[in-house]
This record gives sequence, structure tokens and C-alpha cells, in this order.
Amino acid sequence: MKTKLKLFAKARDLVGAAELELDLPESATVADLRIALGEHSPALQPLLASLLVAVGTDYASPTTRIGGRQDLAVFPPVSGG
Amino acid sequence: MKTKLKLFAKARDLVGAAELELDLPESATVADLRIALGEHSPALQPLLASLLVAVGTDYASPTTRIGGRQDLAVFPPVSGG
Amino acid sequence: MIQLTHDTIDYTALTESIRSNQAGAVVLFLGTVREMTAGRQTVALDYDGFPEMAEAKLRELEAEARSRWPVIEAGIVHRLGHLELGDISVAVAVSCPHRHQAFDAGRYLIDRLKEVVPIWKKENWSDGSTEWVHPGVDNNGTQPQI
Amino acid sequence: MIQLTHDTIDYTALTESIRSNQAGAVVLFLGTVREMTAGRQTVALDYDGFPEMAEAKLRELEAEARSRWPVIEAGIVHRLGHLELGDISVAVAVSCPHRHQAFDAGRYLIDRLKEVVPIWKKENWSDGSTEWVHPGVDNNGTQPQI
Repeated sequence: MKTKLKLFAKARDLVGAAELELDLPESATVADLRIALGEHSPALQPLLASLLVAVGTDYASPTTRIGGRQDLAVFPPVSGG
Repeated sequence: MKTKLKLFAKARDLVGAAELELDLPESATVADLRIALGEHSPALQPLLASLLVAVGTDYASPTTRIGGRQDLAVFPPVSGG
Repeated sequence: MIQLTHDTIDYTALTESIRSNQAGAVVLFLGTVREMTAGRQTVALDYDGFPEMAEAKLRELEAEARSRWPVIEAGIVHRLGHLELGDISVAVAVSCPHRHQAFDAGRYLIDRLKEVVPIWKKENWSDGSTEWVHPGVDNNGTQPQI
Repeated sequence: MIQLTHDTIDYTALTESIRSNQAGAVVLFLGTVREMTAGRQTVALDYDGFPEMAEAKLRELEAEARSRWPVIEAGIVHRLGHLELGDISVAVAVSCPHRHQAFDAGRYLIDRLKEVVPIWKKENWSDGSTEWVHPGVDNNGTQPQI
């Protein structure tokens, strides 16, 4: 299923895009997204393990199903303040 | 010896004056001042044990000699802020 | 007041908005762009953010603070975009009946903000290089050895 | 800036005076006149002070804070005279490289101010009575039973 996600900060720079569309099964979890992202953008590889995933405005847990969602965001650890 | 002191807050109100002159021997300490103050102004009696004494801009220790000083201040516990 | 802005933060307006006759204490925290970090010289910072989620998380943090301390009013403003040395990146203001409550609540809000609010800063070092700050991820983007 | 004043405290000017490119954190504390204290309603406070000694003690407190934390700049302004509900009685501002230093130094300064600086407040209760606040001394001026 078409799955849309926003990228921020270094993740966006490494992918070279602010948004991305991946094809994921509906049952796909955060772990599956990580694998798919690494295959789509090998430049993300070194950042992959530390990437955070949000669904809507909440952090996704590792088991959250995210396949087909249009409101995902993927980003490295935050550093505001 | 003529000993001058300023009074503040409730101590001033109870004595009814902002400054006071007492006759104290040169060897008089803070404890002696307390006794002399209580005799001079019986209204101060209930506050006497908690009064603080300053010489110049420093708190006096119980053994500081204060007889004859012109730069004494006497006041109850502080409550600024 | 929960706000993200690209403009200079008006911390006086924020502070006035959280003052109250019910409060004896106001604590304001300002984060400002510091020149030296671990011996390296910064000339500017760029802040990126995910606005919808950042605002939602800031509202959650305010609710968390209210559940822990008798907060009368609280406000958080975070700036995004390009900031020069000394500029204010974030302002947290809180009013409480007593001072230790206000200090604790203010510290909690900025500590938690730095943990969960999706905002990121990029260092512009004096040697001309730039670098995203991602705690726990080293400069090459690899996970640090533990 | 160490100052006693009978005028409204300009905490923005105080805060601007302690900001620095060397600081990543600014903490401002404001004490404000609270309406309710232990269930009693205040309508105003009168602050009395011993100015020369108060200023000397505030300078000592600033020096103490600098000896304990890497304070870049610090300032304390205390108001004297008649204050209405919500008015600011004291402002403490401090800048440090990191935020926990600034929170700790700011809290230390206001805690110590309340212990040692010769300033006193008189409550003007809503029932028309007035009362000096002298911690450790009860309302009749006698020492409390321990």
C-alpha cells in the first residue's frame, strides 16, 4: 500500500527530499519501515537505528501498524531548546 | 558610652522611633544590648529574643563588642522576596 | 500560550500573559544561542521543526506540568529558522503560588521539551561547516559505541 | 545590577542586562504579590528595608553564586514601599552556559535573599488589619513554641 511520510533534519538531508512514498503491506510495523527506508535510501543507513517514527502527532511504538498511513513522520533524535 | 542604633519593621513600630540612643559600656555585647533594649522599651519584650543586630552592614555575632558604636541596626527576622 | 514562531521571541509579552494575582512566583527560562560548545565556535544555528506535532507535544507537556504542580499559568514559545549568536531560541514561563513549585515546573518543561518535542538544530561552525545535532548519534551519523 | 527601588521593576531591562553570547541559558525569577496566603486575603504589601546593608548583602549573594556556578551575569532588583496585588516585589536574573546551572543559581539567590537580606514586608489584610511578617515570630510578637 502507498505509505506517505515526512522527513526532517538530517534524515531529510540524507534522502534529499522532505516527503517520501513507500509501498508497504498494511501489516507493516516501524521495524519494517526501517528496513524499507534503508533499501530506498542507502544514505540513511548510518542513521537508521536511531530514527524515530511518528503517526499523526504521536510517537509510534515498535509494534504500531503503519502500512498505508499517509500521516507518518520520520526523524532523528530531537535537539530543540 | 553613647550607642546609636537604627530600628526597622515591627521593632521600630513597637519602640515608636526609627533611631535610638542607649548608654552602654564599651565592652557591651549583643546580649547586653538586648537587655538594655528591653529595659528602655518594655513593648519590645516579646520580640527581644528574635531580634537581629547588625554592625555596619554585617550581622553581629553574640560576642561582638558593640558599646559606643554609632552604626548599629536592630531588627526582627527578615521577610523580603 | 503555546507557540512556534520565526520571529524574535517577545518574552516580556509571554511573561505578562502568565502573571496572576494568584501567583507569588514567576519563573522564566530563556534558551539563547551560545558561542562556544565543547571548545568549538558557533556563528549561527538553524532550527527545523515538525510544527503540528511540536505544538501537540508542547500542549502535552503543559498538561503534565499542571498535573504535577499547582501551575496558575504556563506558556512556551519556540523559535524556528536562522538564529544568530545571543538570539533567544526558546522561552518557558510559568507562574505558581510558591517559588519552588515555579522553579521545578519550569525546569521540568524545558527538560522534557528537549527530550520529546520534534525540533532540531543545525550548528553553523566558525570553520564554515554545518552539522545537525542529533543526541546519541555521532557526527558521522553512526550510533556511538556504548 | 544590584538595586533597590521604589518604582515598578523593569524586568525586561534587567534580563537584557544579563544576556550574553557566552550563555546558553537565562533564568528570571519574579516574586509577585499574591492575593491568598494560608486562606487569608491580602490587599497590599508594604516593604521596608535597610538599604545600605541590603545592597551589601545582595552583592555578597551574587559573589556566593559566582563561586558555586559558572555565572556569566547576574542581577537582583528588590522593590520597597507600597505594592498592590500582582505587583513585582523582586526580580532575580542569571545567565550561565547551561540551563541547570542557571536554575540552581537563580533558586539559590532567591532562597538566600529571603534568609539574609534586611527587607521586611507588612501584610495589609482584607479585614483592614496590618501585620509585619517576621518568620519564627508569631502574630503577637512572641516566640513560637517548638
